[in-house]
Amino acid sequence: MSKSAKLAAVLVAFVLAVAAIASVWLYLIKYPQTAQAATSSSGEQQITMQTVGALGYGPHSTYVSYLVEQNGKWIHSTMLQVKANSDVHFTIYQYDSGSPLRNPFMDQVSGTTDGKEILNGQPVRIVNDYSDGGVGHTFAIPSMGVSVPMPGISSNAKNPCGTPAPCALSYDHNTVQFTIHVGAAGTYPWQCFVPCGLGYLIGNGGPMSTLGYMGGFLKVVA
Amino acid sequence: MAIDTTPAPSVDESGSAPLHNTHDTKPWYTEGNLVYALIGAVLGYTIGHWFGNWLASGYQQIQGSGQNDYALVLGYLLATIGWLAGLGILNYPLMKMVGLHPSPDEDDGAKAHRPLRAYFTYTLDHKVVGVQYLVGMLFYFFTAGLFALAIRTELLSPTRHILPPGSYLTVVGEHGTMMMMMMTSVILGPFGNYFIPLMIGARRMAFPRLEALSFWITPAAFIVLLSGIIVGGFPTGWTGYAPLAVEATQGQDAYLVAFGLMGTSMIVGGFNIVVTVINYRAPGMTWTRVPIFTWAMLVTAMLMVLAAPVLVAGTYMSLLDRTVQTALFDVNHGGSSYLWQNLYWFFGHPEVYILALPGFGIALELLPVFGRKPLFGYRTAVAGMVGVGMLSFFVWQHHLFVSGMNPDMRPVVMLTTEMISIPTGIVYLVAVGTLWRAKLRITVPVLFILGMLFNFLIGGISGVFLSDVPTDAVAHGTFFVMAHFHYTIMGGLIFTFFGGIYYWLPKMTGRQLDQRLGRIHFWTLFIFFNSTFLPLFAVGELGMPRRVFEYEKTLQGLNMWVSISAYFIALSMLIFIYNFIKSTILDPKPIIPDDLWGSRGLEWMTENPVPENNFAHVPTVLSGPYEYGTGAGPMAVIGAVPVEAATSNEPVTHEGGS
Amino acid sequence: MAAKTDERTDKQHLQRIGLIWLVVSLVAMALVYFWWGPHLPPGTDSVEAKGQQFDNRVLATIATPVFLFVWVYLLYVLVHWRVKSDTPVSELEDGPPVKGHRGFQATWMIVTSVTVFALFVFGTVELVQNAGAGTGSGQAPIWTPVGYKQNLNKTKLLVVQVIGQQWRWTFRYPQFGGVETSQLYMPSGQEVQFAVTSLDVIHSFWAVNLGIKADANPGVNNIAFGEATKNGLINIRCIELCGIWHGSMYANGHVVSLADFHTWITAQAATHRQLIPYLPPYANIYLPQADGGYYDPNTNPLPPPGPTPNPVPSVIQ
Amino acid sequence: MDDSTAAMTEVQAADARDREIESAAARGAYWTGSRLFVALSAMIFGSGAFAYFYLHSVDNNGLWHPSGQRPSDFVSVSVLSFVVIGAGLFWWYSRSLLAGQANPSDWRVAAGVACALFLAAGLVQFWGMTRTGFYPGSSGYASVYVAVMPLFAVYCLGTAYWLETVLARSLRAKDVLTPDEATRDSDDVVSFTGTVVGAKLFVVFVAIVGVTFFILFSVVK
Repeated sequence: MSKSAKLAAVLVAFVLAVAAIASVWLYLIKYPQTAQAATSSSGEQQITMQTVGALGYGPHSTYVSYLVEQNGKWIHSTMLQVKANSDVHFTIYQYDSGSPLRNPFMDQVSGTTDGKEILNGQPVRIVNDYSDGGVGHTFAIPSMGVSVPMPGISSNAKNPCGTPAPCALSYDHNTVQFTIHVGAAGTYPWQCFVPCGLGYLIGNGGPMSTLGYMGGFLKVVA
Repeated sequence: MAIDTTPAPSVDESGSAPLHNTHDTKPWYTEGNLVYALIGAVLGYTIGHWFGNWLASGYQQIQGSGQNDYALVLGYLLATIGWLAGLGILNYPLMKMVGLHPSPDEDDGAKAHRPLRAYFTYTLDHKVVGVQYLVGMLFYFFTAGLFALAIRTELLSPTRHILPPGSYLTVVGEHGTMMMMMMTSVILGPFGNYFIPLMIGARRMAFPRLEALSFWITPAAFIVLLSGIIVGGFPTGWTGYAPLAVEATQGQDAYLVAFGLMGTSMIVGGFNIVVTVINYRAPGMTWTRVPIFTWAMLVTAMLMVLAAPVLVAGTYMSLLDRTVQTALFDVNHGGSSYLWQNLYWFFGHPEVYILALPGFGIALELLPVFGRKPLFGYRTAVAGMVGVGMLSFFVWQHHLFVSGMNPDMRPVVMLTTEMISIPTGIVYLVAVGTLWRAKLRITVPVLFILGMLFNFLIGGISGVFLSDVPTDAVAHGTFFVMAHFHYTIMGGLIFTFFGGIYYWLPKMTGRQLDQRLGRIHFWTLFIFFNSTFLPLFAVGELGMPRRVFEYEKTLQGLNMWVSISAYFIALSMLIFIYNFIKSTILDPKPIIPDDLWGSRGLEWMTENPVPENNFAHVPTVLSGPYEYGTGAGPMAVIGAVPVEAATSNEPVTHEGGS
Repeated sequence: MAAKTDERTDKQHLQRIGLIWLVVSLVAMALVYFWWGPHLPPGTDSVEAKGQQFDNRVLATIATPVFLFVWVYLLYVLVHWRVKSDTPVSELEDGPPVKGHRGFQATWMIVTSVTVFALFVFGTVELVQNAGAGTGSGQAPIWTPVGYKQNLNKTKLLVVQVIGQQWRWTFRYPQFGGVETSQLYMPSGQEVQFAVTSLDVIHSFWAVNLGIKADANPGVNNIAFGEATKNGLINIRCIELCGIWHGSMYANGHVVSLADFHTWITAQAATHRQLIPYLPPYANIYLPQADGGYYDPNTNPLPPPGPTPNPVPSVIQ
Repeated sequence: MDDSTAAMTEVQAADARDREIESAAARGAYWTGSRLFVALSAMIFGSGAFAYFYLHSVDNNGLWHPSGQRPSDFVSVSVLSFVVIGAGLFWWYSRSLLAGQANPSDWRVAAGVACALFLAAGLVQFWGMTRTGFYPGSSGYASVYVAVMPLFAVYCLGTAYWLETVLARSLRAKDVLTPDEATRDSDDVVSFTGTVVGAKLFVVFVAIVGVTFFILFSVVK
């Protein structure tokens, strides 16, 4: 091979290597789309989410997942953005069923502004994970001390939501509402603490271990 | 990218022609090549995936999780078999079944002038395998290094995340696993395979097919491991602790299959080296004349052969837990999470010495050459290496000091672990003795050896803090541990690996790397290596666990310093890559003398390029390899010598000192 | 540099190296022990941390002359015994053909062996005297502080159960009715018995500034001891990779006075009054049952499903 | 004798020396290699045995070995007897062959039968895995059984393959069974004899593994 041919080969290899590295890097740093909290007329921030037993589309269609409402559309994401030093009001429609908890400590509500959640219109401080339906998921921000259990729908529910997501309000669901106060700006992980990864040992694989399904970040911006 | 580096020999092209005529008459389809290998891999994967789906798609846990581990694992395994079959590796075992016994000469395309394509084939020429390994290992090393840069990029900030947490753990796992599994062969692969036969005066390897197989498994393991990113990543780091590994997503299968494959490669490659060194030493190459590098390779290979089976068994068990739902690591059903830790570290600690001993070997091999002195305390050095090898099987529980397993045994493990510093210290004893009044030429290889002596000292002594239970209580699981083993492995193994490249590449390719760039490479690497890893000891002691994506804000300054230093390490590596490509491909300098460094070693007595059979005839070794200044004649002659000449050539022995 | 002829004798070289090394070492050892030592991690917030700091200090002091020996020697070699690196092969001179030196080798081996053995004895004494030195010591530790009894009802120590789960810590106080909290409170000046266990994968409990580190294994009760000496914050991290949120699996706690601790635990019992009936009976380990509940098969029969009435206990002293 | 003839003889002598050295090395390589292979296989099965004893000793959740879990005795006993008889046959006849006492055709029959027995053992064991009567994850015992026995079956099949290659070689190159002074150092004979020496040891190792795990799984309660 002539010297210029060698040089060309080396350059081509270099370009290919850079392209490969760049594409892997871009793949790795991909986050789910960020959903912004809606601001109500009273100036309160609103986040509306739902949980579904199986997403029904995408690469992991069997995964249980959260969805979040953005501009009236349900998007599959767990990246939430809110303003710092404000109250955020959450409404979560729980379409999934549940079971007794691994650690019943999470039966109780903590970290909300009044220490309670509003479950189907009733304020409650603690839920019974041994009841029919158990607890399906929790919404928890450990670094803020927030933990809100969300009872699952009854195992005898007449009209459970099938796939694919999102589920309409006509299906059986529990509605959980609560308000938390967020402080300084920062990025706070939030998670579900109910081992709900069906088919995984101890239930904590799959959706529990994949960003965008049962855990995400609360981005608090100034 | 293999490089056609060997210039055509001026004579005897015709001499080897008849051999290759028989070679050419074989039907075309029995010859493996890379294209067939790729086709085989794709076919194998497809069949395995289909079969796994057929087998298990109705199972409850697969319908629930939506992931079929059977399909993926079988796909990986059959793809590997297809890859090897496409390369022609299965031809020999199949021919054996019908009673054929092709001798190595008949089906090997090796000759002194090796065309570029020879480097892309399954070959029985240990010189070609050595070069394949060299290029492969460099490629794996730099790939894994890129993951390290990704880790450091994420750790620039304690709370703002560039990588999502799942990706971050995948990157950590890819970096750790790739380095730990591939770099076991970083010296044994290229230099061990290339130089052991030359050093012991053998004209062939004992099992050249196994040797070639050991290399060709590595690309499969590499690709399988990388594919883990696409199939969901894996969260366990390189240690793969169950039950986390059992509950993880499909990327874990990639980790387990890749590590298992690499374990197989280690077994196969080490097996060949052990048998070769034991049996193929030339007449006169007594155990006390075997070069110290060969001793290091022998002990390393022995560790591989005896420790890696436990790894293979462990990954197999973990795969069973993930596929057929055994409960070996599931405490709820009669298993135990300690079982994996035991199996893993029973392999894992010898593996650490698999990664350390080759470095010792190169350091002690090069010091006599450049100090123009005999190796000081040769027998002690050998005893030290063998001692490290044996002790390494008795220390694994120091990884479990805080685990609550066998807590009453901790003093014993503390003793065995600290005892390892005695044979390791011997390396320094020998180096100190050899450097005494040496005529030291500070060439580029020597710079790397001195750098290794500096780094490994820090790595070794920080190890004492980890072997002592009360101080381990602080350091365990933190960046202190991480800094410790980077000092031993990167500071020890990788530094000597580069030293080895600068030293031996002229013999392997007939090209010498640019020495000025080599010096720049060394100094940047040395400075920024220390600047990267020294602060990490402090970071760990101050409370930063390994493998976290969030850390305390007070540690941000140190972490940023470390990250920026790490980028400079990358820059230093770029200098090396540039030098390597420039000096071997773009701007090769004219051929250099056969014995570039003035070494007595038998490997430098071969022609340049090394002919197919290494030596025209089996050499007779007359004296040891390090007889500098003792008045001994050349180390060996090619072919037989009269008996009296062999005995009269005994070197003068000096017991120096006061 | 690169002296043409080396006129000094072996003995002179040895003396020069030895002298440099001795002086530098003595200075450095004093600096390490007296100046740097008191600042070494993990600080002095607990008896265990103090012990670990002392060990760090002693080991660092012993390591200093070893480092310095190699560095001084390498520098000496570079200064005295180097030749030009581009000397042609034909002009190379050989060094003295010394293949070994019994005395030197024997001295080296004896010194390293004695050091290693001394380190082993030192480490063992520190481990045994300090009741496991803050490390997880298994189900039935044999190096224990005064007052420890394996039986929960007989032990005189405050027992805190540390429960790891993916991906958070909770703490139970069995002597106070099994109340479970998300923060760790402990009284200062009191030996505390941490019983560390996990509900799923392997975690590891590290109270950073208290120097307490114990793996949380599923189905295993791993006991560690700690006695905080001053009031303040406790920084707790998970130190064994446990999955995606490992990096953010931390908790915090407080070391408070005994009186404050009693006030706090009473308040917790009141706050969690409603919750306690739902918690499983206190057990050393918690293994899952088909209904999702947890129990220790060795100490408790199968509990009835659903909340069991569990009277709020009176606070013991 | 002119110079070129002298040079010729010198080259021939040197070649002869190379051949002698290298065939001795090859013989040693087979010997060392087979021992090393047994050692590394022992590490693999040792890991299985370690899992057995470790899980037995911790007995987590009381689920080491619920009563009644037992693999089919028919499968276990037949696999064991195939392996032991096959190993015994091959070992005995190979020993005689190497000592120059066995009739080559006797050896061939013995090797063939041993090969068939190992093949049968592997296949029966795999078939047995489909009818163990317990779930893999139902206990520690069941898990270890499901982990170790397929591995053992693979080893049986591997042994059958090895014996088959030896047999095939002895049929194709008949003279390897009866080497004389002239062919003793030939590549063919060295590799054949070396393989037999290795296989002779290996079958005994496989039989020992079979007996050990039979005792662990079917005899020990």
